[in-house]
Formats: sequence, structure tokens, C-alpha cells
Amino acid sequence: MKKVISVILAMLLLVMSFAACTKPDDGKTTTPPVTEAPQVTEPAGESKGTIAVVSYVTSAPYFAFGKSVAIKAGEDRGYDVIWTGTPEVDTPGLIDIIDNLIEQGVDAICLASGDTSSVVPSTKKAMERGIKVVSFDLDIEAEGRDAYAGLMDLAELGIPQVESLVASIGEEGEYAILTGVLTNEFLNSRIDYVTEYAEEHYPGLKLVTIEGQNEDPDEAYAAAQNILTAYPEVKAIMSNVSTGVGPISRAIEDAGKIGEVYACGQSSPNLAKPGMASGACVSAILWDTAKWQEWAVTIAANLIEGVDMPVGKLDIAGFPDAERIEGNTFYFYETFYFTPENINDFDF
Amino acid sequence: MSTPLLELKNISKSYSSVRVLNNINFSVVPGEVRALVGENGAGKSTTVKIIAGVEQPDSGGEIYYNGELIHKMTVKHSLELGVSVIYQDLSLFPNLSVAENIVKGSEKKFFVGLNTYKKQASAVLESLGVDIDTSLLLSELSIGKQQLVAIARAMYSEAKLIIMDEPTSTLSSTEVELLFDVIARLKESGVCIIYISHKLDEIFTVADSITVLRDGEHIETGAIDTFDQEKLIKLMVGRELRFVPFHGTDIGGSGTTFSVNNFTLEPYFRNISFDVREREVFGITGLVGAGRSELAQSIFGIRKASSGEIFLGGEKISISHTNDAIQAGVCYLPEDRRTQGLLMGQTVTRNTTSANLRGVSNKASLISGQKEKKVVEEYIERLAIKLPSIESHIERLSGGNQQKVLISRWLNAGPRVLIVDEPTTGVDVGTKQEIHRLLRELANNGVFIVLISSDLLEVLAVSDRVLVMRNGNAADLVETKSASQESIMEKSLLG
Amino acid sequence: MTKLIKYKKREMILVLVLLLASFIIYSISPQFVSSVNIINVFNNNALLGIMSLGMMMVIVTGNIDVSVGASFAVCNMVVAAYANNTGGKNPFVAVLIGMLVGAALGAVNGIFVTLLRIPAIVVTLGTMNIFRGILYFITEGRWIEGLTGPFLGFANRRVLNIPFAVYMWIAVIVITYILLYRTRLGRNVLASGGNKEAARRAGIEPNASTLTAFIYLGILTGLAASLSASKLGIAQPSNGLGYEMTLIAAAVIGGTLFSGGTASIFGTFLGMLLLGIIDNGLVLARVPLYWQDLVTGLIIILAVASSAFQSFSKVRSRRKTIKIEGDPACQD
Amino acid sequence: MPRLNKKIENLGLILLFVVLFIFFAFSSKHFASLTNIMSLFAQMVELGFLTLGMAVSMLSGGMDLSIGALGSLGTVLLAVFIGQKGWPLLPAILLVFLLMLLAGLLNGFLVAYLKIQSMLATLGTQSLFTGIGLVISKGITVRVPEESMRIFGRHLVFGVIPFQILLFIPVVIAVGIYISRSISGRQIYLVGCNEEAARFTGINVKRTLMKVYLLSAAMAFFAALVFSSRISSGRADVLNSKVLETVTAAVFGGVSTLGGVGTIGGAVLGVAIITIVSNGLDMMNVSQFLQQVIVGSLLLITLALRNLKGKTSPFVALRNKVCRRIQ
Repeated sequence: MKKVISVILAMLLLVMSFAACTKPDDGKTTTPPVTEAPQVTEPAGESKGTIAVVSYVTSAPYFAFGKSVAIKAGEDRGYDVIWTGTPEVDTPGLIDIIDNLIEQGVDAICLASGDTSSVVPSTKKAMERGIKVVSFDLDIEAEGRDAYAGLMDLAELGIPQVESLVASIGEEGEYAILTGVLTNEFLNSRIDYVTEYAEEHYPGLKLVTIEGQNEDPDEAYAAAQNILTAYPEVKAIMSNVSTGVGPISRAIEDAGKIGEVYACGQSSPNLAKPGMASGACVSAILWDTAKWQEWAVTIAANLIEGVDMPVGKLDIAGFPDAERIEGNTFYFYETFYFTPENINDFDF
Repeated sequence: MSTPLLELKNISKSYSSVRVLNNINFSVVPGEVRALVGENGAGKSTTVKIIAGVEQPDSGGEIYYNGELIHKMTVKHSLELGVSVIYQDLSLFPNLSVAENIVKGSEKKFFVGLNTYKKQASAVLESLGVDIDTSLLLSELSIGKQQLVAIARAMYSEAKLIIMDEPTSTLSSTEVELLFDVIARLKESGVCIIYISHKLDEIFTVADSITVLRDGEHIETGAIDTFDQEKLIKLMVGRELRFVPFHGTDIGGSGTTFSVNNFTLEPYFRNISFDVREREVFGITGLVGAGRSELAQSIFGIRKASSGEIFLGGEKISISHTNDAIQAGVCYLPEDRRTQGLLMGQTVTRNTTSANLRGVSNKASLISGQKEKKVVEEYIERLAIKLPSIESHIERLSGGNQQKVLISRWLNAGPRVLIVDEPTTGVDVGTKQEIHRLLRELANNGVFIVLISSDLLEVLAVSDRVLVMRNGNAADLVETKSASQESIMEKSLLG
Repeated sequence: MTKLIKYKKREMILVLVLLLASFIIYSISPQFVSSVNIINVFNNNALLGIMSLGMMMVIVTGNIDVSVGASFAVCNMVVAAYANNTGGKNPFVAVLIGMLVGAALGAVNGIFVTLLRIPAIVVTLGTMNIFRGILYFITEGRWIEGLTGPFLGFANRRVLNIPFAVYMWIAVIVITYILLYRTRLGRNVLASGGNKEAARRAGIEPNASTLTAFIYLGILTGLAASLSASKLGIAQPSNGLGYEMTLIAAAVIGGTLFSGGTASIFGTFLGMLLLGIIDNGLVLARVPLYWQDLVTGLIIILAVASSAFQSFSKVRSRRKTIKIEGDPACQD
Repeated sequence: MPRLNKKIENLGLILLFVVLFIFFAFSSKHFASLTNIMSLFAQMVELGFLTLGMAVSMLSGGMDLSIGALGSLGTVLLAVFIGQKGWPLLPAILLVFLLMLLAGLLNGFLVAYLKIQSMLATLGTQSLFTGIGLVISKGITVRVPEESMRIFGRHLVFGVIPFQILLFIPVVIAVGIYISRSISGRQIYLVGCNEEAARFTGINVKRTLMKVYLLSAAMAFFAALVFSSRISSGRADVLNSKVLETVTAAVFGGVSTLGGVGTIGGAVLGVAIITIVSNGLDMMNVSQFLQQVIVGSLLLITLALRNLKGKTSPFVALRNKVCRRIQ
């Protein structure tokens, strides 16, 4: 008998802990000055529906930065926004979240997936239920989404990275690429485009190696150092993920190779600032990840409302050179080229 | 009479309704060697644990040390007062060095000087007249040497009261002599010793006085000369009981035998041959380290003998794994019940049927609950096993009942040969008798019984012939009717 | 000398495996033995090396801590937040705070294990999710970057060309040696790992040893986390993912047994070094990216299999006698 | 009385499941819809298969950390044979099943014959299996044409019941009977409880442990089958993130990490509870970060309560200790 009582006791505790966390949190423990946006926002008027923004690794700053912007974008259009996703790379978890969102009957799902095909069956089910599916960051197979809210053509995405490399070391020299999780297709396809573009336009550039680090700064630092020792003549280490340039610059500084070897490629501005200050990095590129999420929410809202978006130039507030390509693909072409001069007027 | 060093006043103790100690009162004075005697289950171990602070007495019990009342005797407190216990299982640390084992528990400083420990430990060992390299790991020593390390540890802690629980069970006779000189020396320096042993002859040589416990009650305390062996056994057992001999009748009936021919496995034993005739209980004895358990384990298939054959009823059987042995009907009750026999955390049922799962499964070779229940209940009744329920965990049973469960495990496997290794250690006298009667009964029903035991009384009383082993060799084969305890001991020592 | 060989057999085999691996890598890319690379290998494995000694202490008491990755992330963020707010002026205080937070998290694990008497792997599985979840919830994935002042890079400051973090690793090895072999506390940890009942009878409280071991691992995790923040100038909540498996592998490859009681500081050091050399060697030996996991797995299996052969003779039975205090069964 | 005790414990888990179901049904209007309930049970299947394998290895006193990586390797192999090489379904599935049993044999060999500690051996093979998957798939997700593997993960029998539930239930029953009723199943319990005593009672420990790791590999195969159909592709690390979750589910269901204690039914109930908690919390839009905290504390609370039966509660013991010190 004592056993059963103890189990019921467990449930009471459980119920209380749920109740505590579903109410908008009042008097939580010390919350640092982060803008505390509760999950589900109730705008004053009747909401036009719910848009879910789902990303495959919500603990990565690359996506976390965009949360408040995405929610605000949805609110401005009169939608409730659910910002969710799996904290760490967990494809089965991601698919369960998508299924649960379908069951909740959301109106649109903006999805950043780790690979192009694992989520397709689930998103097709959503589309059959009349839910608008907009992929962003990595485009998934066309049959699995209504629209791709992209930045620019994936091939062209490789170009700024090569330009950043050329801006750092000129048109000759050996370079290495430091990428993220090995099975992330967005990263892998971009490496292919980079190498193709580089071979085509700058034959003098020679790719010596591609090394991996699982978005762990310590690992990135160690990988960069190993590259420096394994390939003494390497001129630049190109980061294929937004978190790479920071640790690479530190590695270059500690190896005393400032001026000889340059960190370049993708980087969020804040991470590149120390590198640019020390001279280890003279050029980095990225895009406004938060704006990308806003772009996805905007496209989703337009699809729900059936706004006509003809192929060609589009005029959408806040996105000056938005364009629609055939195949339901929308680009807003906003990339940044960070240089030591302009790095400080960015903050994300 | 100087004030008593330790005085126990109406100490009682019960574990979940089982009353183990019932209002014990006795006291000891410095410089006295007090023997504490009583059968297994008489409450000796519990009394020791209470003195050492490992257990707390029930309310109302009082402990006086040097005359003053000790409110709460914790382990730390008793160590500070100078109580040091040499437990039966030695309770040492196999993964630490000899030096550390000796010093453990009584170090003073926070920082540890391993070489100072080495010096101090070697000094204590010298005073004991023993030379052991103190930098060796304890696990590298023989059990006999480990016992001496435990004794050295008690001496190192300058204990005023040393309790020795069965200290000589694994010592050679030369080492026993050594122990007695040490006890004499400790006595002169005013240390009080509580000496617990089953070996009555030892008690009469070393003790000044005796306290007898029986079934948790204090029977009598008196000077050594007021006792003789006859009276002591009567007090201990409370009834006229001597080892009733169970010798067999018309041995060798139809001539079929279980024979083992020149079994060898260096360094444990070499060219051992014996055969067990029908209706006979064949004894094997010898000191610890004579290779008896290793011999049994190689017959049973746990170890691989380098040479030798086994014949059962005339035809040769080859055993490479314990399963082949059981299929051929050869069963082995292991010596170390806790780690080799009992399946702790499992129910009595699962412990009983574990050797013959096929026997309790139905046609579709699935284990059926009813069959298991029937088998277990049959053996509970046949061997009179006392237990809360057949589904209770095996560790809730007393030592004697646990052994009975293990025996029923092998009876359930339909044995043609049953080798039992130290079957009655840590078992109360009543169960010991029952086990002996059971072995004889099995022998009479055609099961070849091999009894391995270092308890000479038991070997003499139960087996018909005894193979005495010494350092792995077959020293002698003796008819028990004509032999005496002294002659067998002599053979196992000198060979 | 014979005692050393007989007693330290496992470590000898590990040294052989290390030398073999190094030779193979050296033959492919000679820079492997260059002083720069060797220092890099030590520097890049110093943080995990420091924590592996703490994990060894926990395993010696017969427990395991899988929440160490989460504690690392928590300490990392707290130290970075402090350094960020105070402009990185006093690195010493920052490291102290990291170690205090680590100790607190270790104490939480220790108390749960000793009080609730649940297997440590289960407790730390729970606390892993709790620590990580709360950290994500509070920081919402934001990182802290752009640390400045003396705090930034003090972990990389080099004396005699050896980074500060490597000195800390060596210091922690010495401290762990003293703690384990030279203090009563350490000996009690080893004793209660070897024979819990005997330890209780000798007046040693086994729970105290367990708590000490968890707190010690916490302190070392805090130290490593602060060094990481100083070394990189960045801290992010998803740091430390998967650290627990690497630390357990390093300690156990080095000869620390799960059943508790035996530990080898030199072995754990070698285990960590082996894992470090594999990572470094994969790059130097130009092993293509997709083959790296496969090679790492093979080397771990080979290293473990070879030391398993060595102890083939001893039948290691796991003494798991479940003892219920004060029970009639323990009367005999 | 483990059997009786386990029955009460499993009853408690069922009760907890029902209460959670009711709680979530009230707190979110979409939870109780038929489609969500079906999708809830479908979500249990992958974690369920992997937890079956993990529970069996835990019962034998070990812990198979490579089960996730083996599952991922399975999805890659299935995708390569069916997707790229275009083999018909049956031969491809059989071949992949055999290859994964081979991997199970490797685990078994390392643990049983080389006597390597199970956690450490499978830590090595985890990285080995992921590595093999990476080499085969070059890190890219291998596509499988939509229609070819539809049946296992995306087919609704009678339009309502996901096929994989009908695949999962019989496998659970089969493994449950094998473990609790069959002879070798009982031997797995005894080996997990005390390896040496099991050897002394005639059990072939090596063969038993080989069976354990073969069974674990078979469960990884089923998980791979269902999941690769659900995502109609294969990737080298797709199931790796599930390993610690299976341990949590098994422990929640009463399987002890020390070996020899626990039931298959309990482990499956553990999976059910963890899945309903995450599904229900998703429906209530509770942040994923908080869900991690809730699952962690749920585990600790239940284990602590389960341990309290019989013994004085630790808090009472603490209070006594403190009072004694004050006096």
C-alpha cells in the first residue's frame, strides 16, 4: 500500500511543477537582463493564427539570437508565434516536435532542419493538413515545403566566403576549411560550392584539408592549432560555421602567426571583433540570422493570407532587394562583409 | 578487584521482531583473557558489534568503560577508547598495502607519511616475530598472513581491549603458537582480550575466564578452572549432544564407483586419485591452501585440470564446463557461500531452481511459475527451511537456511555425485546435524558424496574414509572408524 | 624494479600503445614530434586532463558522474558573466568563483547519491538534464563573448614556452597524488572503495568519501571551465557536450575500475594523452574527415583489449553482495 | 519479493501514465484528439525498441552505449541498399539485419571473451559504428525514394493505426516472454545479479552475454527499420542522441543499473511515460529547455520515492544524526 501512496505523491509534486511553469513565470529565480519573452504571446486583438518557428539546435546562438526578432515579426502581423526546436541536434526529437505542432493545428511552420530529407515526410503530412511549410537556413526538398525563405542561391552563398578568403590572403596560397557537425548537409553542400567556385575563379588557391569541430570552441581552437602544425604553409583557415572565427583567431594569435595566417569565412560579428582587433582576421562574412527568421515569418504570413508574390522583384517592407525565383524560392540578398573598420557597428 | 575495563548492563538487541540478545550482563578487567563461547547464532557477533559501536543496543542497555557510562558507543568513540576488533572476515583492505592496513583507522595526522607507516608497521610485525614485506599489497598475501596483519593492526592501535573473533581459523599450528605468545605479552602489559573460538582446546590453554552465551542469553561466567570440556559443551549446547556418528553400512554394495584418477593442476594439486564407493561418504580434509577447493572446482569444470580423468559408474565422462558437469550429474556446493553460491537480490525460488531450469519449464521450454513453486515448496518442507515467504530475497534468510536453499538447488538438479565444500561453516548446530543426516541419507540412496571440510570432528563423525591433503599432495587415506582427531591433524601438518 | 613492472603492468601496456600510435603519426608527418605540436597536444588536453582526475576520484568510490559536461557549461557561463561584468580585472577571483560553483554542483550530486541511496549514474543522469535545462532556459542560448582585461588569455600565458593551463594540469596531478596517496581523506576514499564494510568498521564514513570525491570533481570542473573562458574569451551554454564519456574513457582506459577501490593517476594521465594524441594525430596524419570517428573507435578498442589481456588471468568477480544493515541474515 | 514488488511498481507506473494522460487532456485541447494519440504511440516506437535493447544489456549487468550508433548505421545501410542500390525490400532488410547482428557479435566478444567493462567496450564501438556510417555515406543523408519503405514508418493501417505500433507490440511481448519466462532469459537475470555465482550454478556466462548483445543489436535493427522509413533516408548519427534517453526510460521503468533487477514491461512503461510527458508538454507549448528540467526532476523524485519503501527516510535519518550531534 505504501508503494501506491508514494507514487500518487510523486504525481502531486509533478502536477504542481507543471502548473508552476505554464503560468507566465512570475517571480522566477534571478533572471539576468535577458528580455524574457514568454513562449506564447496573446496580442490584444483576435490573432490571425499561429506560426511556429522551429530550428534543429535552439541552444546554438546562431538561432537563439533570432528568437525575439521572429516573435516580434509574427506579432506585428497579428500572429501568435511558437519559437521551439530541439536544444541539441536530435533528429527524432525534431520530427516529434513537428508532428506535435501539426496536431496543435498551427497555421504555418518555419523550419530550419539539419539535413534536406529527414523532415520531408513530416512536413508533407503538415502540408496535407493545410499547414504552410516554409523552410529557412537549409532548404529541404521542394516536395516537402511550400516555400524556401532563403538568403540567396546556395551556390552564391559560397561566393562571399571565397571573397573573404581572397580579401585576406590574395589569390594564391593554401587554405583549410573548419566545418561543424559532419552530417550537416547545409555545411557540406556549402563546402562543395566554395571549393568549386574557388577552383574556377582562383586556381592559385589550394584547399589542403577540411577538419571538423562540433560547435565546441575548445575543439575548434585545438583543430585550428593542429592545422597550423600539420600544414606549415597554410595561409588561411576558413570557418564554415558562424562560431569558428573566434577560436581560430585565438589559435593564430597564440601561435604568433598574426599576419602570416588569417582567419576568414563565416563569423558572427561579435565573435570576429577580437580577431579583427588583433589582426588575425581581416575579413569575415555572415548574414543577419535574426533577420533571416523575420524573413521566414514574413513569407509564412504572406502564404497564410494568400498575398500574391509574383516571380521577380518583390516589395516587402524591410527587405529592399527581396526577390522570388521560380520553384517557390524567395531571397532577400542581405549579406554582410565585415572588415576591421565596419565590424563595430554590428552587434549580434 | 580493580574497576572493570568494560561492563555490559542488560544489553538486549532485536532485529525486526527477532530477539538476538536478551539482557546480557558481564564485565572484563584489564589484563584478563576472557573467552566468549557459544554456538553460532548464540549472539557472540552481535555482542562484539555492540561493543565496537557498529550496532546500537535496544533502549535500556548500558555500557560502562573504565567505570563511566558511555551514552552513545559509536565506531569512532569505541576506537578512541581503545577498543579494537579482529573480525572473522578480517575486514581489511585488499587494495591497500600491508603497512596501510596495519595503520588504518588509527592515523593521527591529516597528512600521511607512507614510509613512516612502513617503519611503524614493520616494527609491530617484528615484535610479533613475523616478517612480511609491508610494501606488498594485502591481496598478495596468503590468508594466514593476512590474519597476522589483522592482529598487528590491533596491536598498533595500542588498544586496551582487543576482541579476536575466530583468530586461528586460518592459521598453521606454528602461527597459533605465535599468537598465544603475543596474547601472553599483551596480557602482561595490561591489555584485556576477549577471545572467541569454537576450538575448545585453545580456550583451555589461553583463557583466564569464560563467558558462555546460548540463544542470546548470558548463561554463566567463571574462572577457567571451574570448567572442563564436558561441562562447557553442556552449557554451550544446553543438552547432551555429541557428534552422532553417521557411519555407513554395507559400503560398496553393487561395486559401481565414482573415481578420479591422477588429477593434476599446478600449483594447486598434483596426481590426486580416489574413488567413492556406493553408500559411502568420502571425506577430504587438510589445512587451508592444501588445494581441496581447487581440486573440487577442477572436477566440477570451473577450472581446467592439466591432466586426469573422471569415471562415473564405469564410464568416462569429460567435463569442460560446469554445465557438462551438471548434465553428467556431478554437482558442487561451493565453499564461499556469499560470492560463489548465493544469488543475492534474487528470490529464494530463483536461487533454488537456478541449476535445473529445464526441470521447471514446460514443453515449450518456458519456465512455469507453478512448477517452480511446487519444487521450492517440496524442498522447504523436506529440509525444514524457515523463511518469511518463497518470494522473499535470499539475503533475508539466516546462514543455515541459506545453505539449505543451496543444497536444495543441487538436489533439484538430480545429482549422481555431490561434492560439498565446507558445508557447515557459519551454520547453527541444529542445521549442521540436519546436513550431516541428509548427506548420509543421500549416500544411502546411491548418490556419491564427497565431503570437503577442515572441521576434523565433522570429518570423523560423517565420512567413512578420509583423504588427507597437504600442499596439493595426497598425504594419506584413512579409515575413520580406527583414526582419531590427533592422528589426522598430525598427518595434515607433517604428512 | 620488478615490483614496479608487476604492479604497473597496465600502465606499461598503455605506454607501448602510445609510443606505437606516435610512431605511426610521426612516420606520416614529422612535425608531430616538433616541440610546438607536443605543447599544443598538452595544452589542448589540459582542461579535460584536469577533469579526468576528478572523474577518477569519483569512480574510485564506486560511483560515476555523467553531469560533468553540464556542470562545465554552467561554471563556464558564470565565470564569463562575472569576467564580463568586471571587465576581466581580477582573473583570480573569477577562477575562484568557477571552482565554488563547481563545488556546489558537485555537492548537489554527492548529497543526492549519499542521502537518496540511488545509483550515482541515475542521479547524475537526472542532474545533467536539470543543470543543462536551467542553463539553457536562463541564457536562452545566448553566449558571452569579447572578454577583455587580464582575465582574457591568462590561461595561455606561457612561461618557458609552456602554457599556464598545462602547469595547472601538472599542479592538479600533483595535488591529486598528494590527496590520494598522502592524506587520510584520500586513503579513506581508496579504502571505502576497496571494502565498504571494513571502512565503516574502521570508523571511516563511506558517505563522506563519496561526497568528497564529487565535490573534488566539481572544483576541478570549475577550474577547467574558467581556464576555457580565459583561453578563448568566449563562453556558450552548449559547451561541454559529451565531455562525460571522454572523461570516463580516459580514467577507465588508465586502469580505474568501475567496481571501485583501484585507481591510477599515471594511468588516467596516459588515457587522456592517448585520446589527445588520437585527435591531434588524425589531423597530422591527414586522415580524411569521414574516417576519423572510425579510427578513434578502433584505437580505443585496441588500447582497452590489450590491457584486458593483461588482466585475463585474474577472474574478476564483481562482489555485489547487497548487505542489509542489522538483518538476522548477517548474524552467522 | 521482487515479482510482487515489480507488479506494484508497474501498477504505479500505469497509474502515473493514466493521471498524466488525464492531466494533459485537460490542459491542452489538441492533446486528446485521435490523431495525436496515434502519433503519441508512434513516437514511442523508436525510443521503445532502443530501450528494449538497453534494458536487456542493463539486466545483464552491463550497459550497451553503442545501441544508438548501431541504429544510425542501420538507417545508412538500409538507405544505401534500398535507396542508392535499388534492391528490393526483403533481401536488403535481411542483409542489413545480418550485418547488424555481426556488430552485436563484436560487442558480445569484447564484453564476454575479453572481459572488458561493458560501458567502456561499447563506448569504443559507438565511435566505430558511427565512423563506418560516415565513411559509407560521406556524411550526406542518403535518400530513399518515398514509396519504397513506406510501410514501416508512414503507413496507417485502416487509415488510423500507425503500422509501427503493430510491429512494436508483438516484439515487446516476444522479448518480455523471452526475458521473464525463457531459460536463457532467466540466465541473463542471474548473470546480471552475480556473474561468478551464475558460473558456479552451471550457466555459460559467455554464451549468455553473447545473446544479450545480439538481442540488443536486433532491437537497434528494428529501431533503424522504423525510423529510416519515417524519415525515408539514412544518416550516420541520426539515433545517437537517443542513448542516454533510453537509460533514463529503462531506469524510470524499474530496471536497475547494477543488473539483475527490472522487467521488460517496466522499461516499456518508462518509455511511455517519458514520451507522454514530452508530447504533452509540447502540446502545452512548454519550452524545450524546461522539459529537460522536468524529465530530470521526475526521474529523481520517482527513484527517491521508490527507494523509501521499508527504510527510514533519509531526511528522518539526517534529523536524527543532527540531534545526536547537538546533544
